[in-house]
Amino acid sequence: MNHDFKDRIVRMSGAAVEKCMRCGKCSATCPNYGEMEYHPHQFVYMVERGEVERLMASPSIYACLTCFACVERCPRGVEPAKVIEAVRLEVIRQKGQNYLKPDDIPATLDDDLPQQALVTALRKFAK
Amino acid sequence: MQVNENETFVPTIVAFCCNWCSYAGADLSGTNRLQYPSNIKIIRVPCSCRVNPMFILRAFQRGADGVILCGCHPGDCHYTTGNYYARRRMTLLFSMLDYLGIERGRTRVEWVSAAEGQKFAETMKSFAAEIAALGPNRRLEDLRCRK
Amino acid sequence: MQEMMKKRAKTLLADGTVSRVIGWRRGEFSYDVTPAVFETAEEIDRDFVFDAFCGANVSKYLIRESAKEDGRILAFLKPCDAFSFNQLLAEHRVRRENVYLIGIPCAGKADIDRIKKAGIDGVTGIAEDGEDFVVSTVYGDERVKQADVLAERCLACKSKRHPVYDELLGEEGEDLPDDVRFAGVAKLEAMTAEERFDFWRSELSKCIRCNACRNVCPACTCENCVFDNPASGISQKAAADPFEENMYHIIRAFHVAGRCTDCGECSRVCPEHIPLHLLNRKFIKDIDELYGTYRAGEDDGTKNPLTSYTEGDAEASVVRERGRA
Amino acid sequence: MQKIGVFVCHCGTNIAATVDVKAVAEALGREPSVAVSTDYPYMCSESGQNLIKDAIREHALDGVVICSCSPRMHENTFRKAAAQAGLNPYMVEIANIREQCSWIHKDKEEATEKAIILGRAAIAKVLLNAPLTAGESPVTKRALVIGGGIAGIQTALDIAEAGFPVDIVEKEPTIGGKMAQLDKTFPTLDCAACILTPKMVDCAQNENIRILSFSEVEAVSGFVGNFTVKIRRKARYVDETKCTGCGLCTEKCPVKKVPNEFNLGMDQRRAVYIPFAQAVPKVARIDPDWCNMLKNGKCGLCSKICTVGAIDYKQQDTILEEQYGAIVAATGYEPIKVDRYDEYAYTQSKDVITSLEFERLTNAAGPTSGTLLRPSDGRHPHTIVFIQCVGSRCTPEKGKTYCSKICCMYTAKHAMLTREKYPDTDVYVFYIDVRTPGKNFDEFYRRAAEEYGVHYIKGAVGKVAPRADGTLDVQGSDLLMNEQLHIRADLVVLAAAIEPSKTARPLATMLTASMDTNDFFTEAHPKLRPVESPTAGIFLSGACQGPKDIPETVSQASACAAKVIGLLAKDKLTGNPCVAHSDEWMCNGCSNCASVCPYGAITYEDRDFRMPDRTTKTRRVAIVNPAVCQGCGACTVACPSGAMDLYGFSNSQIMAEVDAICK
Repeated sequence: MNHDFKDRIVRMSGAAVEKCMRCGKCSATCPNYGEMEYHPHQFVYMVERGEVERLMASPSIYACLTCFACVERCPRGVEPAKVIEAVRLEVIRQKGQNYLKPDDIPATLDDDLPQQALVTALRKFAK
Repeated sequence: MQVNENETFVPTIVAFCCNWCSYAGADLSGTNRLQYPSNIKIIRVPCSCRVNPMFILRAFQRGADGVILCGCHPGDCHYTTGNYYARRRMTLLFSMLDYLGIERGRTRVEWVSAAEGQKFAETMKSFAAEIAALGPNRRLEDLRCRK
Repeated sequence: MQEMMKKRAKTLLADGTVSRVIGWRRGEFSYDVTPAVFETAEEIDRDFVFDAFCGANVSKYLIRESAKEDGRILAFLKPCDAFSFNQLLAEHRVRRENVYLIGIPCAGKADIDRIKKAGIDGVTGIAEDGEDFVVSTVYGDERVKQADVLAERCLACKSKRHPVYDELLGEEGEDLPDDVRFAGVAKLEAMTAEERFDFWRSELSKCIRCNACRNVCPACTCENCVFDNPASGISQKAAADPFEENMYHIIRAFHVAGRCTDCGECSRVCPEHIPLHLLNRKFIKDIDELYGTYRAGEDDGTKNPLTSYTEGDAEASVVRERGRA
Repeated sequence: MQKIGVFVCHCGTNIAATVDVKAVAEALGREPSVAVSTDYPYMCSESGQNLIKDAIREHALDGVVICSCSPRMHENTFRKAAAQAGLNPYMVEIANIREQCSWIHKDKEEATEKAIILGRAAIAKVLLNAPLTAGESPVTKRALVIGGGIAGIQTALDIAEAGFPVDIVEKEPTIGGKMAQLDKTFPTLDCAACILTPKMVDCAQNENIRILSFSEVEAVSGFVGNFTVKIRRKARYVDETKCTGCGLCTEKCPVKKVPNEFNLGMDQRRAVYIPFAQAVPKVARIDPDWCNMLKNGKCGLCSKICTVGAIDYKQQDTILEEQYGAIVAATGYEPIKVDRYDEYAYTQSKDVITSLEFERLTNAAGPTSGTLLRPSDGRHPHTIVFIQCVGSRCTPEKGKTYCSKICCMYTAKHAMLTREKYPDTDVYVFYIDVRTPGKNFDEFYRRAAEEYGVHYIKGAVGKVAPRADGTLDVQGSDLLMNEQLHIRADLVVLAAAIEPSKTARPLATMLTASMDTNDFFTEAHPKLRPVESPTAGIFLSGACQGPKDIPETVSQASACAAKVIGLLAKDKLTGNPCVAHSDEWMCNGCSNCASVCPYGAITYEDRDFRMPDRTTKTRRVAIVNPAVCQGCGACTVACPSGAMDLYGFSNSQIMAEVDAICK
C-alpha cells in the first residue's frame, strides 16, 4: 500500500474515504457506470487501500462526468467524485505539465460556462 | 515540592480521580502490580465535575508541582454528564493558566476507565516525567507555604 | 441627549409610571460621575447628568433597587449596561417588573486619564462634536479626537445595540468586528509563556486588593463572596504575595466566565490601572473559539457555555497543543 | 479536640511486605488529635473489626481512619463496624495503602513514606467529616406507564401482577401501539394480533390496571417515590363509561372519506370511529376535524342512533392529577418520513411504499383484506424490490446515524411471506449488510434466501423511476457482480429508519430525564442499568431507549417492571447521604446549579430572610431534594458563591486532603 499517495489524495480531495460503509450507492446512482473499468465504489475503496497507482493508470477516471450524483446520494458523506477529481489531479501533477498556463485562463473564460464544468474540463483534458 | 541542591528534584503531584472510573482504574493498576511513581497521590472525588478550579490552585499554592484530573471517558460518566462539564471547566482554566504564563505541562486531564489500569499507570508515569522535566513550580507558588 | 433623558424621566415620574429614576450625578469634579437615584423632578433638573464621562454601569444597582416594594424604577441603560442587566435577569437577580428600561445610545465614553495624558488639565466638562470631544477646562475649551481619549473598552466596543429595553431614545449603532475586540488578548497570546508571565506579574503585583473590580462588577453579585467567607477556604482580606494576587484574579475571572458581559467596569475602576478586562476577555475569546460565539446577556436562548456542553467538545489538551508556548 | 483512631492493616503481606506498617502506625499516632494508632494483620476480619469497635468505645473516638485496601473494597464493612460501635458510619475514612501504594511500589522506604502521607490526608479529611444520616422518604405504591404499545402493556401487566396499581397513559384512542398494525412477527411468524390482543384484553380486565386512553401527560413534579402527574384526558366526544363499542354509530356516520390512520391512510374511516376491531378500550371517538355536528352543528345522527346515549358533543378535555411512586417511559418509535429521499420516488409513485404500509397491505384486517395488491391499480405485483437502510446509517445531515436494527429481519419476513403466498413473484432485497444477531434470526434469514428463493443483492439502489407502463425502474448496484442493475419492479418497499416518537422530547423535559442527540432516552448505565433513566424513579421500556424488536422490547419491558416493583415494594427510600446542600444565606438564586444538575434535584423557592437591620428580605434560593440528588457535585462548581457544597466531599474536606498531600 502506498500511503503517500493515499494521504495526498485524501488531502487534496478533502473526502473521507474511511467513512465508506460499502453500500454501493455511488455506483448505483452513477450515470456513466457502463463506461468504467473501475466504478465509483471501487474508486473509494482503492484509494482507501492505497491502490492509487492502479487507479491512475485506468481510463475509468476520465469516464467520471463529475456530475456529483454520487456525492449527493452518498449516505455517509464520502464524496467519491472529489476523490476521483483528486486522482486526476495527481496524474496531471506527475506529468508535471499542464497545457494551460494559469495566466492564460482568464482569457478563455466564458460567462455562460458554469464554473464547475470549466474547472473539471480543464483538469480532465490537460493530460 | 522537595528541592535540595544535591538531590534530584522529586515533584509533588496531586491526582484527582473520579470514584467510578479512574479511581477504580487506579485500583486496577494496583491489582495488576503496575508501577508508577510514588510522588503521585490520589484524591478520590465522586465525579470529575466535583473538582473546583480552587482545588487545583490550592494544590499549587501548597507546593504541588503538577495536578492531573482523571475521570470517566466522555459519554461514560456515572452521572451521565459530569465529565462534560469538567472538560469545559478544565479547558478554560488551563487556558487561563497558560495565558498567565504558567507552564502548560503542569496540568492535565485524562479519561481513564475502570478497565484501564495499564493506561492509568502509563499516564501517571508520563505525567510524573513531564513534571520532573519542568522542574519545581515557581510561577504559581505561595512563598509562605514553602517549607 | 441629556435634555431628552431628563424630559422623559420627568414625564414618567409625573404620570406615575415610575417612582424613581437611576442615572448619573456629578461628583467633586466634572469627570467624577457616579450613579444616583432621583426621586423628584427638582432633583433631576438640578443633578441629573449624561455626558461622555457617564461610563459607570448602573445595572448592578438595580438588584437592590428592583427588590424594593416601592414602585418601578426608571433606568437609563447604555448597550453595555443592558447586556449586564439581561444577564442579571437570566440569573434572577433583578425583578424585571419593577424596572422601566430606556435604552440610550453610546458612542463611547471618555477616559479622563487619557485626556489628562493628552495634556488637558482643569477639566470642567465634555461635549461630543462629530469625531471630536470638546473638553471645557478652566483655561478654555480644548478639542481632541475622540479616538485619542476614548476608554479602551469603548475602542473595542462589543455592541452598540440594546438586547433589552422598554423604549429607546436615539438610534441603535453598528457593531465593531470581533478582531478589534480581541486584539489585546491575541497580542498576549502571541507572546512566549515567559513574556506573558512577566507581563501579568508586573500588572498583578500592582494589585492592592481594594476589591473595587469585584464591587463594581455586575456579574459579581454574590450574597456572600467566597473571598469574604472564611468557610470557603480561600477567603483573603489582602493579597499577601504573588500567589494570592494570581489566585484572586483567576478565581474571580473564572467565577464570572460565561456570565461576564465584557462591560469593562473592572478595568475602569482599578486604581492601579491593571487591564483586568484582558482576563475576562480571554475567557470570552476561548469560549467563542471552542464552544461557539456566546455573548452573556444577549439572551438569545443559548445556555451559559459553562453550564452546558456538547459531546464533541475539545479536550483540555487543546491548550497544550495550541500554536506556541 | 476530636479524637481519631488510626488502624493500619497488614493485609497479610500484601501491605506489610512493602510498607512498614509499624512505622506508619507510629507516625500517624504522632499526628495531633490521633488518640489511638495501631496495626493488625487483617483489619477486615472479625477480630480486626472487633479491634476497631473496642477502640471506638474505649477511647470514645469521634472518627476513624483505616489504612488498608481500596475503599471500593471494604468501606462499607468498616462503616458497618463503626455503626455497631455507636459511631456514625460516615465518620470513617479509608487511606488506600494497598492498591495505590504497596502494590505499585517496590522501595519500602518510599512506600512507607507515601502510606504516611495518604494516612495524613485521610486524617485531615475525617477531622472535617460530619455525621450523616441517610434521609428517608415514603413511596407512593402506584406506577404510571406512559405509552400503551407492547412495551407499556408488558410493563404494566408485570407490575399489576405483582399487586401494584398501574395507570397506562396512551395518546391514541386505543392501546396496542405499532405492534397492533403488524401482520406477522419474526422469526416464528405468529400473527401479531393473535399474541398482542390477549395482552390488551388482560390489561383491560386486570383490576390493578387503569387504561387512560386518548390522554397525555401534561406536567410532572416531585421525585422518586413521590411524583405528582397531571394527565390531560382529551375530549373524545363519547362517554367512555357508557359506550359499549357496538359500532352502530361508526356504520351510520355520513362522513365516510376520512383517511384511516390505522391503515396509514390507505383506506377511509368515518368521522366517528373505533380504530380497529380489537381496540382496547373498545370505545368510539368522534374526530372533531371531520364531524359535521362539531364543525357546524348540522347532523347529530350518531347521537340519535346510540342506544346508550354515549355521544356527548359538549365533552371537554379534563385534567386528572395523580400520585405515583415510579414512572415508566414507553413512548416507542415512529418510522421516519421518507419523502426527502427523492431517489426512491416515494412521493412520485403510489407503488413505492414503506415497510409499515406493506404490513397493512398484507394484513387480513388491512385495506386489501390481506391480499397483496399494488396501491396504484389494485393488481398483483410480480416483481417486488425491497430497499434496506433507508435513512439509517447515514451522516446526521442525510438521516439517522444509527442502525434501526429491526429492518433486516422484517424485510426477510416480508420477502419470505410474499414468496410463500405468491410463488410467481420475484423478490429482490438490496442490502448493505444483513444483520441478524438474535435467537433463530440468522436461520430465518437464510431460509428466506435458501428455501424461499429471495434474491439478496449486496448493493444499494441509486434511483427508482416510474415508467410510462406503470412499472418502476429500479437502478441499483450489485457489488459482488460489479454490475449496475436495472430491475423492472411492480412494487418497491422502503425499510424506513425508525426514530423516537415526537412526544418523547417534551416528555423527557417534564421528567428531567436525559436524552441522546437522537432523542432516545439515555439509560442510567449502558451496560449495568439499561432500563433505568439516570433520573431516579424514571424507568425506560421499549424502543424509546433505542431501536428494538418485539422480543427485545418485551424482555426490557419486563426487566423495567422488575425494577419498578423493586422500588414500589419498599415502604421507604433510604437515600445516599452524600448529597449536595445549599446554604440559603449565601445562595444567589442564579440557577447555575440547576442547569448542570442531571437529575433535576434542584428547585427554587422565594424565602424571607430576617436581615441584621431587622428588615425582611425576600430572596430566591436553591433547594436540593436529597432524595433525588445522586451526589455528583457538578452544582458545587457551577455555584459562584460557594453556597452549594457536597456532604462527604465538601470543599473544605477536599482542600484539607490537598494540603495534607502537598505539605
